[in-house]
Amino acid sequence: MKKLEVIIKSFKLDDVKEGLSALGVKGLTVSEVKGFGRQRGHKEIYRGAEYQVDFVPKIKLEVIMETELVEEACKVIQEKAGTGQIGDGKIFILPVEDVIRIRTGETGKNAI
Amino acid sequence: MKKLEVIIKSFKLDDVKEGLSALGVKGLTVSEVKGFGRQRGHKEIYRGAEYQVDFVPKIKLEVIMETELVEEACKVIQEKAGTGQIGDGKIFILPVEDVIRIRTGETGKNAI
Amino acid sequence: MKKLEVIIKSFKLDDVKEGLSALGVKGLTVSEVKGFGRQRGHKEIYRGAEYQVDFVPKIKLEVIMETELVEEACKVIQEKAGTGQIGDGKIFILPVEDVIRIRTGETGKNAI
Amino acid sequence: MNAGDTVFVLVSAALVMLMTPGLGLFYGGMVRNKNVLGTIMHSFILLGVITVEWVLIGYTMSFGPDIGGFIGNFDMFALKGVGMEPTEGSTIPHSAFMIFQCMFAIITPALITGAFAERMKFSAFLIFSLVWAILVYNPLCHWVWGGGWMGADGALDFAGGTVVHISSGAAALIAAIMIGKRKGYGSTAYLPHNLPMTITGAALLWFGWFGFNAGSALAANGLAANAFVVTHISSAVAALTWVLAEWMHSGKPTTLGAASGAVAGLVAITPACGYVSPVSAIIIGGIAGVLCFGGIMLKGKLGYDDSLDVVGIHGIGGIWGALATGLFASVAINPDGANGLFFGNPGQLWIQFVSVIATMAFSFVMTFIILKVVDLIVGLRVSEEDEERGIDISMHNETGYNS
Amino acid sequence: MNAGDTVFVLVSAALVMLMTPGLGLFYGGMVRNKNVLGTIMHSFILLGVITVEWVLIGYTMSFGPDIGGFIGNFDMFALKGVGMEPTEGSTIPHSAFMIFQCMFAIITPALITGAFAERMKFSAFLIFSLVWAILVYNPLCHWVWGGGWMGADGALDFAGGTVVHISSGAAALIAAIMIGKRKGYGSTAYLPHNLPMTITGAALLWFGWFGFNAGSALAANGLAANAFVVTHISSAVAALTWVLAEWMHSGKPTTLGAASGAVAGLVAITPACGYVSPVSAIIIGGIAGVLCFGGIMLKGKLGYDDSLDVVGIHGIGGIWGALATGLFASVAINPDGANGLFFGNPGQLWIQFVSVIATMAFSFVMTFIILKVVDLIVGLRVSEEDEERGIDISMHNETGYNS
Amino acid sequence: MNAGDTVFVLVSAALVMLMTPGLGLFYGGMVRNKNVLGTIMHSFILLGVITVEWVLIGYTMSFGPDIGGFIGNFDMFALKGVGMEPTEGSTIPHSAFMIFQCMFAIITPALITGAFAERMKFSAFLIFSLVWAILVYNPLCHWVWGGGWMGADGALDFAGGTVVHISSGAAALIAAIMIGKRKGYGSTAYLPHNLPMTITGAALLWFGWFGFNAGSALAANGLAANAFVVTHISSAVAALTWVLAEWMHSGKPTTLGAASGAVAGLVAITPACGYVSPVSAIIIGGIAGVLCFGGIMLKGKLGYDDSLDVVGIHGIGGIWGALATGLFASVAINPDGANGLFFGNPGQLWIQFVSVIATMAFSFVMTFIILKVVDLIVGLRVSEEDEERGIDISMHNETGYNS
Ligand SMILES: Nc1ncnc2c1ncn2[C@@H]1O[C@H](COP(=O)(O)OP(=O)(O)O)[C@@H](O)[C@H]1O
Ligand SMILES: Nc1ncnc2c1ncn2[C@@H]1O[C@H](COP(=O)(O)OP(=O)(O)O)[C@@H](O)[C@H]1O
Ligand SMILES: Nc1ncnc2c1ncn2[C@@H]1O[C@H](COP(=O)(O)OP(=O)(O)O)[C@@H](O)[C@H]1O
Repeated sequence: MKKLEVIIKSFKLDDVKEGLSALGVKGLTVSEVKGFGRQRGHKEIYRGAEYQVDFVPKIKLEVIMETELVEEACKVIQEKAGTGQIGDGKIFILPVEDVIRIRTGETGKNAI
Repeated sequence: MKKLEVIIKSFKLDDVKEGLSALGVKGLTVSEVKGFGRQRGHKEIYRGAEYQVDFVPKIKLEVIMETELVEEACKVIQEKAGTGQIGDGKIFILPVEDVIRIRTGETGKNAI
Repeated sequence: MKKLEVIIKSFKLDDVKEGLSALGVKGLTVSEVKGFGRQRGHKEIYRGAEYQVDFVPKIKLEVIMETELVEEACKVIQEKAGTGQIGDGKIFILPVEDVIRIRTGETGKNAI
Repeated sequence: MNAGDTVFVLVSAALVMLMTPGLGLFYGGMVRNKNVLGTIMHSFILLGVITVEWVLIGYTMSFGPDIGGFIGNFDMFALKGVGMEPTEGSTIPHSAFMIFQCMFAIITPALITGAFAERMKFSAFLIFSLVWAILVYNPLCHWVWGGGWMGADGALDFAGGTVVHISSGAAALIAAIMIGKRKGYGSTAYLPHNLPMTITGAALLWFGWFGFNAGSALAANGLAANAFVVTHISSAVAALTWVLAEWMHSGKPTTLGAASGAVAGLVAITPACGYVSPVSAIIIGGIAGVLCFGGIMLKGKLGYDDSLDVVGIHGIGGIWGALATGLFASVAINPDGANGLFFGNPGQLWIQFVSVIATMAFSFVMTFIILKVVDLIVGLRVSEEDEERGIDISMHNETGYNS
Repeated sequence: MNAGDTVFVLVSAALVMLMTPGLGLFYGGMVRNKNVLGTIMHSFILLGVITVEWVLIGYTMSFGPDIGGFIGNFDMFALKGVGMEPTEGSTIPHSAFMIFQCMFAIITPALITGAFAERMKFSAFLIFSLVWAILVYNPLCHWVWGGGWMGADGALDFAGGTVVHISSGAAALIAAIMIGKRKGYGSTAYLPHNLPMTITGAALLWFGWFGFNAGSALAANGLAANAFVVTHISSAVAALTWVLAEWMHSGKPTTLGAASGAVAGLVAITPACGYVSPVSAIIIGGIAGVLCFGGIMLKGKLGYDDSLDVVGIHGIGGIWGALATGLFASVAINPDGANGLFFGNPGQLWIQFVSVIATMAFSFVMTFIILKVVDLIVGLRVSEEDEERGIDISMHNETGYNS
Repeated sequence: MNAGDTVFVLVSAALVMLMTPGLGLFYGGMVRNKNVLGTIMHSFILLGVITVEWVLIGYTMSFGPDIGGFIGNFDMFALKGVGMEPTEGSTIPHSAFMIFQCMFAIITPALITGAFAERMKFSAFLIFSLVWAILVYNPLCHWVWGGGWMGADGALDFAGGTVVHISSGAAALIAAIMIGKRKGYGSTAYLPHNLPMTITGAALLWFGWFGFNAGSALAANGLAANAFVVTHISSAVAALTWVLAEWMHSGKPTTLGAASGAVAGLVAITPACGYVSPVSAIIIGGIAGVLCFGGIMLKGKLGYDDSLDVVGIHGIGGIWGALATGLFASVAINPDGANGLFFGNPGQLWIQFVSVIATMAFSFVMTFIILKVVDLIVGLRVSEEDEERGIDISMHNETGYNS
C-alpha cells in the first residue's frame, strides 16, 4: 500500500479526480495548500506598500492505494494535471503500513 | 514511532481528541480537508444551474506516537469517531523515522 | 529522500522559508493547521457562555529533500522557528519512496 | 398634507425595511457557517411573505374599522381605499402610513426566527410565520394601535414594545421549547461564525431603529426629535452597561456584548420613546443592558435552546420597556400620553403590566397552537442528518462561502 | 422652493448613491474569491468616473436645451447655471435635481459590468464605461426625460426602465457575446464565493431603490408615496415568485433566488411605479419573478456567458416593466400619465413597445461599436494566465482576503 | 419650526451615526484577521461612551454659554433646557441639533483609533478616548461652532475640517509615535484581511457623509443641496486621482486606493462644503486624492507606524481642506461666509492657516499629555504575547470568524 501526495493546480482537481476514479480509486482527500517552488508568486500593493507573496495557492491530494495501482495512477495524474508550465506540481510516494476503515474495522486492502 | 493520519467527521473531533488524550497522547495536529469516498456529496443550485459537489468536509488528524500505542489508539479512534454510517473515515498508519522538538532539540520518543 | 513535516508558529514562516531556501531547498508546501499540545489554547466567551478552545493556529510545512540535506535542514528550522517557548512546534521525518515532477515526468532526485 | 411629514414617514419606512435584512445579518453572523444562508433567508423571505399578507389582509385586519375591540374588518381588503390622500386628521398620504406599518409587520415574525435557528424546516417556518402574522400580529397591532381594547385602556406603546417585542419574545420561548435543542447541545460549541457580520447587522438595526421609533411620531416635530434622541441614548447606554456587566461577570468586554446591549437598549426604549425624557432614557437603557445580559444567562439555567437569545433580549427587554414606560412616562414630554409612576400616576404601571401579561398570554397560547398544527402538517424540524449537514445545503442546496 | 421636497430629493440621491456600492456587493458575492475586488471595483470606480463625466458634460447633454429631440446642447457645461435656485416650476434646488440624476447615470453602466465580470481588462472597462455613458446613456436620458423624442411621443418611464435597465441589459448581451465565455465555461463550476455579501448587496439595492423610484416623483407627495408602496410590493412579490418557481423547477428554494427575484421585481416596477396601483404591482412583480427566472435559464440554452445575469434580470425585467406600464398605467394614479391597455388605452402599449425597441436597438448598435473600438485600442480581455490568477491580482495587485 | 428642516437634520443625524460603524468596517477590513473585532469595537463602543459623555457634559461644554471664548459652561448639564422647541432663530427642535452634533463628537475619537490599531489596550483606549473627547473635542467644537474664539475670528469650517479631521489627524500622529510600532514592523506583512469589508465601510462613510456635510446646513435649502453636490464631487474626483496617482507610481490601480481616495476627498471638502462651488470641488478633491496618496507614503519615510493612515488621510486631507476653504470660498455660494484668496480675499487664507496651526498645536499637546497619563495609569500597549495572539482574543476573548 502506498500513499500518493499530489500537489496540483487548483483548477485541475476535477480532471484528476475523474481520472483516478476511472482507474478504480475509491477515495481521496483534498486540502487547500500554498506552494513555493519554481513558479513565481505575485506582488501585492496596499496603500503604496509592496509585498512579494511567494506562495501560490495549490491543491493537495492524498490518496492511499494498492501498490500495484501506483504506476498507472501516476501516469493518469501526470496526464490530467499537466499543463506543461511550471507550477504543475509533484507527486510524492510514501509507504503506508496499514489502513483501517473506521466504520467497519476492516484493515489492509479491504479498507482502502 | 508511527504517524496516524485519521480522517473523521467534523463533529467527532472533540470526542476523538478526548479519547486520545485519555490514552496519553500529548499532541496532535488538525486540519480541515474535503473527502471523496463512498459517502455522497450534495447538489448545489445557483440561479438554476446545478452543480454536483462530490467532496464532503472532513477533519484530518495527524498524530505521531510510539509504536506501542498505535493499536490501542486505533481502537479508541474507531470507538469515538464511529457512527456506523458511511463517511466515518479512515486511519492510515505511516512509518516515521524521527521526531524533533524544535524548542528543546530533543529527538525520538522524548520529542513526541 | 525524506519528507519533513514541520509544525511551526505562524509568524515564523517567512524566516524558516528563507533559511531553507538559503540551504538550497527549492520547493515547499504550506498549510494552515490547528495544533494541540503543551501550549494552552484560549478561552472564548459569547453571550456569557465560555468555551475552552484547545487548538492553536499553526503552520504546517511539508518539504521533500534529499537525505543528505535533512540534518542541516533540521538545524536551520530549529534555529529559525525557535522562540524557546512552548508551542514552537516539531519536525517529523518520514521516508519517501519516490518523487515525480508532473510537468516533466522526472523522478527521484531530479524531481525534488 | 405636509411634505415634511411625508418625507419623514417614507424615509422612516425605508429605514425600517432595512432593519429586516439587518436582522438577517445580525442573526446570520451568530450561527455556524453551514447555517448562515438559511438564517438570513428567514428574515429576507419574510419581506416577501408578510408584504403580500399585509397588503391583502394584514392592514385591514390591523387598522380596518374595529370589530369588538379585537380586530379590524375587511373593508380595506387589498388596500381598497388606501390611497394617496391623507386620512382625516393625518398629514401624510394614507399609503405612506400603510407601508410604514407594513415594515413593522415584517420584522416581528423575523425576530422570532432567532429562537429556532439552525434546525427549523423551511416549509414549516414559512407556514408558521404567515399564520402567526395573521393570527397573532394583526390582532395585537389592532389592540394597541388600530382602535382595539388595549389602546382604549390607555396602555402606552409608542413604537411597538408589546406589539413587536413582547409578542415575538414570548413566541420565541414557546418555539424554542417546542422545537427542542439543537443537536449536540451541551457538548458542541456553537461559535458565531462571523461576528463582523453580526456587528454590521446591529449597526443597521440601530440605524433603522431611528425610523422605527422616531418615525412612529408620524410627523417631523419635536416629539419625533425626542424619540430619536432617547432611542440613541438608550441604545448607547445599554451597549455600555451590558459590556460592563460582562466585564465584571466573565472578565472580558466583548464586541458581541456591545452589539447585543445596543439592541437590548433599542428594544427597551421602543414603547417608551414617545413619552420619556433623555435622562429617563439613560436609566431605561442602563437597566436594559444589565437585565438582558441576565436574560441571556437564564436560558443556560432553564435549559431551553433559544439559539440567538430572542427571549433574553426581545422578551425581557420588551417587558422592561413596557413597564419602564409605566414608570417614566411624562406628559411634559407628550401631552397625549400619560404620567408614569415616577410622575405621580401609579395606575399607568398597572395598565402597562396588564398589557404585558395580555400580550404574553395571547402570544404564548397562539404560538403553541400554531406550532402544534404546523408540526402535524409538515413537521417542525429538519432530520438529524440534515441538521448535521446544515440547513444551507439541506433546505436550500446552497453554501454560504465558496472559494 | 419647498424644504420637504428638497430633503426628499437629497435623501433620495443619497439612497441611489448607495445602490452603486450595493450593486458592487451584489455582484461581488457572486464571483469567485479571486475576482471579488475587481468586480466590486467595477461599480465603485464608476462613482468617480461618471460623476466627473456627468458634472462636466453628461448633465447638459441629458438635460440641456434640446437639439432636434436627440440630445441636449452644451449650455450647462460644467454645471454652468446649475445653481441653488429652483428652475421654473420646480420646488427643489436645481443642483439637487442634477445630483439626483447623477446617481442614475452612475449605476447604469455599473449594471452592465455583471456581463463581463471575471475577465475584462480594467483599462478597457474604464474606457468602455466612460464612452458608453456619453454616447448611450446621455442621449437615452435626453430622449426620455430631457425633452427628447421618446418622452414627447408619450412613452412612460417613471424612474428609468428604458433609460437604465433596458439600455444596460441590451448592452450586457452584446458585451457578453463579444468578450466571450469565461475560461473553463462548461467544465468549471463558477460558484458564488460569498452569498451573504450578495444578499447584503440586494438589501442595499432594495433600500436605495426607494430613493430611485419614489424620489423620481421629485416631491414628497401622494405620488411619491404610491411609488414607494408599489416598489416595495413588486420587489416582495417577485422575490416570492422567483423562489416558488425555482422550488418547483429545481426542487429547492434558494436565498440567491430570493435576492435575485427581489431585484427583478425592482427592475420591473421602475418604469411603472409612478403610474400603477398596488394591486397592479402585485401582478407586475409576480410575473417579473417568474419571467426573470426564465430569463436566467435562457443563457445556458443560448450559450452566451452573461456572468451575473444582467440580461436575464435587467434586460428581461426592464422590457417586462416597460410593457407592463403600457398595460397597467392608470390616470387614476397619475393624471400626468396615461392609461394603459387594461384601462382602455391600447395605444399606450404600442408606444411602450416602440420605446423598448428603440432603446434596445440603439444600445445594441452603439455598444457593439464602442466595444469594437475599445478592443482595437487596448483589448477587451485579460490574458488567459491573468484570468486564471484572477483579476484581483492581475489587474489590481490585491487579494480580497488575507489572514 | 419647519418640518422639512427637522426631517433633514434628523435623517442627517441618522446618517452620521451610521458612519461610526462604517468606519469600524473601513478600519476592520484593513487589519489582520486576529484583530478585526478589537478594531471594529474601537468604533462601536464609542457610540456608547461618547453619547453618555455628550448628553451629560459634552453638549454644554461645546454649545453652552461661552466662557472666555474657550469653553461652554455647565448650564445645559444633562441636557437641561435642551428640549423639543427650537432655540431662537432656529427652525428645528433644539434636541435635533444636539443629537446631530452628538454624532460628530462620536466619530472624531473613533477616527484616531486607526493610528494605534492592533496593539492598544482596551482599557487604555477607553480612558484615552473619553478624556480626549472632554478635553480636546469639546473645547475645539466650542471654539469653532459654539461661540468660541476661532469662529469669532472668522475661520470657516462648515462641517468639521478642523474640529473633526485635523484634531483627530494630529492626535493620531502623536498616538502612533507614542505607542510605537507594531510587533514585526518592517518584516511582517500587515495585509488587510478583508478588503470587501473595507470598501463596504467606505461606501457607508460616503453615504453618511451626505448627512455630515449637507446636514450641517441645518436646513433643507439650496446651501444644503450645494454642500451635498460638492461633497459627492470631491469624493468622486479624489477616488479617481488617488487611483491614477498610484497607477502611475506603483503600476496598478487598487480598490483600496479608490476607497482611500474617496475618503480623502470627503475629508478635504468637509470644511469647504458650505462655501465652494462644484467646479472648485473638482479641484479640491482632485488635489486631495494626490496629496493624501503622498501623505500615506510619508509614514514609511518618517518611520512611525500609523497603522491605518489616519495622519495621511485625515491629517493631511483636513489641512488641505481647511486651506482650500481659504482659497476657494466664495460669498456667491454662501453670503454668510467669506471670500477666499481666489476670490480676492487673501486674508481668509491666513485665518484658515491660523485655525489649522492652533488646532494642531492644541491637539498635539493635549493628546501627548493625556496619553502620558493613561500610560502611567494602565499602560497603553498590550503585552507582546497578547499582540501576537491578537487583540480579539487577548482583549475580548472572541474571534472574528469560526466555522
Ligand atoms: N521539495 C518540495 N517539497 C514540498 N513541496 C514541493 C517541493 N517542490 C515543489 N513542491 C510543491 O509543488 C509545487 C509546484 O512546484 P514548482 O517548482 O512551482 O513547479 P514545477 O514542479 O512545475 O517546477 C510547489 O508550489 C510546491 O507546493
Ligand atoms: N483511498 C483513500 N485515500 C485517501 N483518503 C480516503 C481514501 N478513502 C477514503 N478516504 C477519506 O475517508 C473519507 C471517508 O470515506 P468514505 O468512503 O466516504 O466512507 P467509509 O470509509 O465509511 O466507507 C473520505 O471522505 C476521504 O476523505
Ligand atoms: N505527537 C504529536 N503529533 C502531532 N502533532 C504534534 C504532536 N505533538 C505536538 N504536535 C504539534 O506541535 C505543536 C506544538 O507542540 P507543543 O506541545 O504545544 O509545544 P512544544 O513542542 O514546544 O512543547 C502542537 O500544537 C501540534 O500541532
